Amino acid sequence: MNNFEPLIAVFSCHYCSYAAADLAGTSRIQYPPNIRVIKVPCTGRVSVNHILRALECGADGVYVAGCLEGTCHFMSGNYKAKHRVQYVKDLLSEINVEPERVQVYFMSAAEGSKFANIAREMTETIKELGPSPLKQTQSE
Amino acid sequence: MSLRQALESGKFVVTAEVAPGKGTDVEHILKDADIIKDRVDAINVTDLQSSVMRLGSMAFCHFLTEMDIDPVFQVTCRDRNRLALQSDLLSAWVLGIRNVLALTGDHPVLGDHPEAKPVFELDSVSLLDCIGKLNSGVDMAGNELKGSPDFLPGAVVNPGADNEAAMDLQIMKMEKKIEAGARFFQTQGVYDLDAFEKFMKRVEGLDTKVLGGIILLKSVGMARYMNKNVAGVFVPEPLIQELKASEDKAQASVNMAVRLVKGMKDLCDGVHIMALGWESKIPPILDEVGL
Amino acid sequence: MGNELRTGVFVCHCGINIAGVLDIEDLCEYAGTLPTVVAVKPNLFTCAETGITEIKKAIREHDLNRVVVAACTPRTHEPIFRASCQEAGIDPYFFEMVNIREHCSWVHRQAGEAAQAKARDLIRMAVAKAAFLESLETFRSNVEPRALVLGAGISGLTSALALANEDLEVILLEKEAEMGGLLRDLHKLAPSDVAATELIAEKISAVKAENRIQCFTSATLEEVTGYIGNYSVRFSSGEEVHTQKVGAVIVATGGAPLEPVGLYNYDGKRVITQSELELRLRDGKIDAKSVVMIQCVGARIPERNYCSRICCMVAIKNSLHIKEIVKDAKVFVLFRDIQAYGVENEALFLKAKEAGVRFIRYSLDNLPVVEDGKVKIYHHAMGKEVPLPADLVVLSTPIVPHDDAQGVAQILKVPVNEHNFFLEAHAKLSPLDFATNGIYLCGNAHYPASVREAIGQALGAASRASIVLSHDTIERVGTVATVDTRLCSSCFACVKVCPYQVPQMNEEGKAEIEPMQCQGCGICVAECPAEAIQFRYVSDEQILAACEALCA
Amino acid sequence: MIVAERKPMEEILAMTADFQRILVLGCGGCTTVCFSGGAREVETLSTLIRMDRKQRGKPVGTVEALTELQCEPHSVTPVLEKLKGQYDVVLSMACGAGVQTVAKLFPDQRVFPALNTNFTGMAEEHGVWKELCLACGDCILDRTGGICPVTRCAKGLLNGACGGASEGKCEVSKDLPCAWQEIYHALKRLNLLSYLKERPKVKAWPIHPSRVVREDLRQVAATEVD
Repeated sequence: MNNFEPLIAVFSCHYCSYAAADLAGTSRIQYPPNIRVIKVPCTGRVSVNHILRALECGADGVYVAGCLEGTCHFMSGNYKAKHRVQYVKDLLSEINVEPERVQVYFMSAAEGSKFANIAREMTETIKELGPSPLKQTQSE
Repeated sequence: MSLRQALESGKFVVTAEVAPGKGTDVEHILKDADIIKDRVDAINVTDLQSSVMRLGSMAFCHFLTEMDIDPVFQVTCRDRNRLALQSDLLSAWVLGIRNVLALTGDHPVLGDHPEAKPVFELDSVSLLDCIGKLNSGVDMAGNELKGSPDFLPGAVVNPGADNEAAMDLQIMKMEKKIEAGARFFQTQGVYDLDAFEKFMKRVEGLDTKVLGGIILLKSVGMARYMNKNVAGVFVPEPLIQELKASEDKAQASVNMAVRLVKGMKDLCDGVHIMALGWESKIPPILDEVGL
Repeated sequence: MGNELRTGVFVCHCGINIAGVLDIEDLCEYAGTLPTVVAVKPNLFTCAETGITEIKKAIREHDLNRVVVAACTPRTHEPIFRASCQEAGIDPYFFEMVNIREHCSWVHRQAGEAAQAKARDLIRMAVAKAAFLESLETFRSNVEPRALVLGAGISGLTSALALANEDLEVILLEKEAEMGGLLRDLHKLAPSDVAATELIAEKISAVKAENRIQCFTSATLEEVTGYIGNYSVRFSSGEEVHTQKVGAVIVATGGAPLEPVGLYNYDGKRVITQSELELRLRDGKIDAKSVVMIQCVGARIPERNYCSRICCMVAIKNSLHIKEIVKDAKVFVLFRDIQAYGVENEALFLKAKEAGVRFIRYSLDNLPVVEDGKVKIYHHAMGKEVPLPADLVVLSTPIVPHDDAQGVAQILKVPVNEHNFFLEAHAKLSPLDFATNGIYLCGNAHYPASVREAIGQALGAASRASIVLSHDTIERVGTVATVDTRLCSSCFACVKVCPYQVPQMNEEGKAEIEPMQCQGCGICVAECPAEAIQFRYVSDEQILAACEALCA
Repeated sequence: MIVAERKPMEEILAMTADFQRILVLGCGGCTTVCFSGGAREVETLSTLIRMDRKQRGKPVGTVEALTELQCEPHSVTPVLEKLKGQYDVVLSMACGAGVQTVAKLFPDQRVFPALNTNFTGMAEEHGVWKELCLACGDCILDRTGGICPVTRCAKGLLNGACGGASEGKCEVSKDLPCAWQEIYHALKRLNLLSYLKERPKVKAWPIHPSRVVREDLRQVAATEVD
């Protein structure tokens, strides 16, 4: 388990968190290589089924990274994302998958270091949880 | 003198109320009834009050008739459809019960079997209609009865409704109940005589008798509980303080009741005293007001 | 060949930016093993002339119909590659970019094989997604070269004139019987000392002389339908009702100072507002020997928690005017904080202090008390209450939106904030735009503004509007949501969740999204319970394909 | 519309535990509109079932399909016929009527309900549905200001308020307005308070299951016409 390197899918909005990830890059801020970003125009585009499918297809964790509250380029997309993520957490609890595997974060385009910190934080969280229960039985 | 005769005589009528318990033990409640037997015109027996499953009203009313007490059979619409209600009414009559108080009843969710199916096929008004039909010798379906009752139907009204809409609705419904045959009303517990006077002004001229409800206030906690949880009952703060300051709570409660009965003598046709186990306090109250 | 997918993958070294960390040869080899991939090429710099040429060449040689470039961020380079695809004859939207620089080589420099694995994963996800890319339609519509300006105060007049100067027609609506707004009742403007009435009279006559501007007074906006370039507007002016077509709308409806009813014994005689003081100053009717001004009256309190921003400068300016008229007058300004931003305002503040205007701070828990002939105030420095003589008390009240602001907002379908000020699309990115394209805002309608700020915003809003109005047609690439009406269950969810109120039910009772209005956020797409709304730019299939390709 | 909500996953998973191929069958009618059984919910539920079975080491196949109206036989039959042989059990995301329609049309097929059907109501706001109609078969809304006491009064009273309301709220819950006070206000606004004095007939309860028949619409056999 110590060698477990989680695979984490990130739904990132074009205007804020994807830009923050770019800024982390240009600033050469190092963070764990466990995340895989899927770009969306707005986190409001991310549906419950997208998150579930990422988990079903092997992600140990998923997070949605949108604009800071009150600054969504599309006004309310990040709030939608927040509520949908909460809904997914509830669904996961119902099938005994740790709801902590799914998170939502908010950041501005100027927060490259925050993007890196969140990638670190999420990687740690999922490392502590261990591999997705959907994978564990497969490998048995 | 029966309740009917008492009401017709024009005297100031006094009724009381007892509640059967959960189980078959009836002794101590019959004792309570015995204490007030000679001081009241009739005693109501509640019908699973607060929707808590208990011994039924009809059986207990029957015991009272055997003690020469005129019982008021309380009937709610909560848990019987029209078949059961009519049948129970006929049964009550043959057991010697002559007075019926028609109520809608509390919702089962308030009681100790909250998942019970609420019936409410009839409501207080249509139940009064139904009693009228039975009195006239037919059932609700229009079939003739072989032998029919002659109940004295009564109803309740809540003079403490907390807003204009609720008050208007209470009074409109009271009028409907009179139309449907209610001959007397017992009210929810009253503590504020001014408010009660206003209520009586509004129902002035209605062809019925009103017995003001008096609930003996046993403690400050009970007052606060009723203010918070019992619709239409409001114990004004000065009364609560009076009770709080008194050393002999029971005596203070009696004093309050005496004031209320005295006040009601000028406002309505009688009182309905709900002693909640303090039946022994009823005679001193009546002594004090000379009833 | 038919519909067979033929994907070309181009992996960029970006000099040593990528190649210094990642093994490009390995990535190319890996990309070659992926389904649909028929051509793979490494480039030293894909975005350089040589790289672009190689992409175009490969498209032709291998008959590619999908192009994936693994390089830097699409936020800067995507347009270049899309254009290259188009030049080589394939749809520019059949292009997908993988960010292995900002998101990989630059941030995982010590990660070794893990970084390499991530780059492989990202390329695999992009190739999978590319299979579902779709061609996008471009929508076009004509533009009515005419603007609607709401409000003929300083902001609206300025906007209208600026647009007319661009040779654009303007319809200017004023709800009052006369144009001019708040400036009609002001004295002199700081720091220029220009008389407000002169300034506004000049603007009004210029507008009246301008035949490209049609002015309507006593006007009420009744209905606005349509979208950027094509709004249909219905309004009344007096008894007449007009319908006009416009291409853009500028909201310059302004605000008004709060009337301090019930505050500090306000009576309009001995206790007046700054606006009432301005009138007296203008008419020279000031003889008070001792004046106390109270700031933040009805502002920065729980129920109106904003700072009106301009009142401090108004008080400072007016205290100097009083000093000019009544030489030995004592002026006290009771304040909570002073808002005197900018070089000139700061200078004026110092000038007032030098002129002997006394500034005394008060706090919310120790409010000044206005009594007959005096104001009592707790003086923090002295630690006690002091009485100030007051022949005249002047209350500085905040600018508040007009009562009808919300009504106008509803007609235009634009948002207002908690205080009913109009809300811009983005405080920094689009401060003069509404979220709805083609509608702009300026002046007090947005937030209390000085005359100078209002003019600046008005010119800016006019400039924003003229960008739209100076084109004959307006184009919109199809990065928009579309409804498959066969699937629509008429549940109204899209109508309810769209932040721009774009989806509408059509006459058949099915949802319809006007492409010229859709902003392309995808919120309705992810909400629609019937999955009847498609978003071809970022379709469910694309996102799910990327998810499914997370693991090899 | 008919409002339903998904059953707890535990119940659905237990029902379907012994099956290897599940047809998750949505409905394009009411349950799409109330967000419990449309295409999106079908996908969500299918994914959740697959995820659960995967982590239990008992993978399952799901087939996702949608009937336009599951309470209409003509809408159901072709969908199920087309998918014949691809599933062992039907997990219906329609209301109880839809589930029973499938069960009646395919009597040899196991059909399970994925939803609990709650009531007939309206979308009070996006994401909130409210019960409004009990389908009693004897509508009196014309006399009650458009507010149904049979449904919205906890006791279904027809003759006005009981004495149990406090501060305008029903005795059963502080979140529930007293329907009769609402009726009072509605009638007052319409200047029709006199309606409250009427004494409606005691409701005649229909025999369940009830039927509605329009003879003019029925397909009459040609021989009968002759």
